[in-house]
Amino acid sequence: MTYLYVAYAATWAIHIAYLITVVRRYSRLKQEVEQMHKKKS
Amino acid sequence: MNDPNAAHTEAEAIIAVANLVKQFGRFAALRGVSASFHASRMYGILGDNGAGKTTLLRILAGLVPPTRGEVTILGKNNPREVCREFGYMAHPSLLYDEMSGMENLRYFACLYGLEDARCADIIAAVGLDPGLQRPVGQYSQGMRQRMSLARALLNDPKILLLDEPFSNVDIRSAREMVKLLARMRNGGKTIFVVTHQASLLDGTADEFVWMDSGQIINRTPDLKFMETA
Amino acid sequence: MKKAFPILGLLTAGLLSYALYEGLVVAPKEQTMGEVQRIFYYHVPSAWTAFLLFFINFLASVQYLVRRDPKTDKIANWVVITIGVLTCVAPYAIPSLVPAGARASSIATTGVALVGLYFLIKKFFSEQETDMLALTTAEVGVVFCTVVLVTGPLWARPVWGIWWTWDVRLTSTLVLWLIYVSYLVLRRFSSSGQTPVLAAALAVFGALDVPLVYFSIWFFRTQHPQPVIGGGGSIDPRMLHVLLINWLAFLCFAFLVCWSRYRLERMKREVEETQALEALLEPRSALR
Amino acid sequence: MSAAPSGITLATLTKDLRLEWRSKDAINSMLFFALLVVVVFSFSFDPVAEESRQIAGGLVWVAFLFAAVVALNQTWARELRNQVLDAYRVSPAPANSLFLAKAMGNFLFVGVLEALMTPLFVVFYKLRVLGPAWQLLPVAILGTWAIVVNGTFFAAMSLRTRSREIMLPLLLFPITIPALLSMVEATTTILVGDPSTSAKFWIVLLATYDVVFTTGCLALFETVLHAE
Repeated sequence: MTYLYVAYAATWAIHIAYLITVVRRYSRLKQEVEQMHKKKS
Repeated sequence: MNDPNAAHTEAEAIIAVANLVKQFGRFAALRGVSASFHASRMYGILGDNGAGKTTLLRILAGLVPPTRGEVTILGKNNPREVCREFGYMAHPSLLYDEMSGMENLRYFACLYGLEDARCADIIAAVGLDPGLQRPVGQYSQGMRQRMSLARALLNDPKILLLDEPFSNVDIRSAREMVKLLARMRNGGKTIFVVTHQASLLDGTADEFVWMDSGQIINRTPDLKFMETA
Repeated sequence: MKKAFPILGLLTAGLLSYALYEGLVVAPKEQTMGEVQRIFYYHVPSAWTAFLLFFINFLASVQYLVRRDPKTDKIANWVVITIGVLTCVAPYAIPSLVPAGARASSIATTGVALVGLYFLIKKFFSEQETDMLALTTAEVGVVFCTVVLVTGPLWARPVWGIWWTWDVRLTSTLVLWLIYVSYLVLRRFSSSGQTPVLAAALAVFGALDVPLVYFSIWFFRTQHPQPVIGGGGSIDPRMLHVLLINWLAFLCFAFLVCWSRYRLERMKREVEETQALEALLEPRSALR
Repeated sequence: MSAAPSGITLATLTKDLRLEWRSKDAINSMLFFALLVVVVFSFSFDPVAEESRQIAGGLVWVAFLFAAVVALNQTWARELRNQVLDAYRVSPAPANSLFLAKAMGNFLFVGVLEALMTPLFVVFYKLRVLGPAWQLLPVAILGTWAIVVNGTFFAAMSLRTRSREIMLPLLLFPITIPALLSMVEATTTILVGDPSTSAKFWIVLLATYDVVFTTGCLALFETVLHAE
């Protein structure tokens, strides 16, 4: 039985890890956009 | 960018570029170049390093696609379609070091479907000995430039794109090359010469195109502009 | 538009938990393997989703290469249509083509669906956007593939006591994973201005490789039989029902992940675009 | 009126062979490398006669693959040295002629390496072919072409990337897995000479692989060559 839960946990661990990288890239991009606006104005 | 009115408009422009932009990431090599060039004319393209001279030449030769803008050569807007009419010479020799000049040209002649006799005439025309067996790798820099010019002239192209043909060439042979190019220009070819030795072209070139940081800043019939810059 | 994302997110979360509940509780216990067999409800849907994503990547890459020139674009349209017609006609005309356990109608419908997908992408995505779509589906596809390659051995271990079996489907998924990781590596390392073209060419090569991979490993397996993950043959209808629910849930989840990754990619390119434009305007005094 | 594409292919091929024959530096270093690969493999796998026949197929082909990859990395070296590739790209000569000439050149080059490595393998592993030995020829030819045609294509593709040497195997190996599997299985079946199975399926698969990827390369090479 434990293999079942390990498999489910592993699945979501991988998906969440990927989503975290996407979110982090998103926030880094957001900062860059703000800097550009600040620099321009 | 005003396109200074080309005085002689009898020959319709065979090359026209409209707001040409080329960017490598954020570096803007060309920032909107618009110009038109006419047949049987020699253009000296001058400017500091990084002015975009080489990029412009490579775009005309069809080696690099522009980021934005139009290139119309001999009526076609894709340079690849008229590549038979191009002669291209770059900083590197574009020749195989291990082969002799004649062997190199014979190979390139085959690419254009020309016979071997043509190679000997062209080598002689640039003032080299066709019978020279030494591989190009052992040529002096000046000889290698002239052999590279021979390769560019091989297919009798309508348009010659020469990137610093006179670098490392002694004054006497450079002047000979200019005379040869002048004869070709009179024969109807359009010649673009990117060079830092503008004085060599003084009195021969029809027009000097001054480029700076990716734009054409002026086009003058002679080198007067140089003193004021 | 912005509001739709959280709503869809909630809906998908609900669907996923319902599917999890189905898989864990409602689905009947498999006689031989017991509870462990329930990994099946995550393993197989992830694999199908990954294959679908890679197929979309293939379609997007073909379109990116083909739509660069109107002539080839028209030819490609006709080729796709003929393939669609073929997949409809062939199974009925030549019954022997239909593999065991599959019905002719299911092949025909998938054929039509895939052709429909091609024209759907063509309608909704401009030429540049197909490249973004290709990148997105490849990246998310690799994530799902990793899930399959992790849950596979976790399933094989308790059942056959070995971590890895050269099972046809699992090995094909591994090779597919390798191909698309090399695709992502190429995109990262490419220094040419035309990275999308190179990536599209590699994607087409990768997709051409898939059937060959499958057949070579299938024949390899018939010569050296080994346990087969998930057991082939017929499947208890109730299990199939739970499987399809799980697949639907994973498809929605994949759709959301792709959508956000796509929006990230589009934003990244817009930022690059504006930075390039700025670089274009301010004079390069630095060089003087 | 540019020359016939086949004429250009022939000219490019003879030019490459002449350059290779004249300098011979690449072929000598590659032959020595192939010898090293064989010796290293023979040290690391030193089985008894019977076992050797089982794994020899795999060993031979993996050794060939490594020697081929190192050779394929050199495919465009000469064209890059003086940017001669630009001269070709500006000329009206079709890109596929260049590709076919380079692929055939590589095929001969890798073929020579294999011709040297095979006898060494036979000696080191005391191999005797039990099955139909003549079938080894189509397997070798189709297999080498499978590695070389994709290798030349991906070598051209990796010209446009930063770390060029490592990029080629990364792109080539995943795509070559089915061909490699077919080659290894076919060779092992032939070596072992097991009457029940035959290498026919693998040879047919290799042939399909070659046809599919040769057409793919010819269709896409022009785009990749000009993708600066």
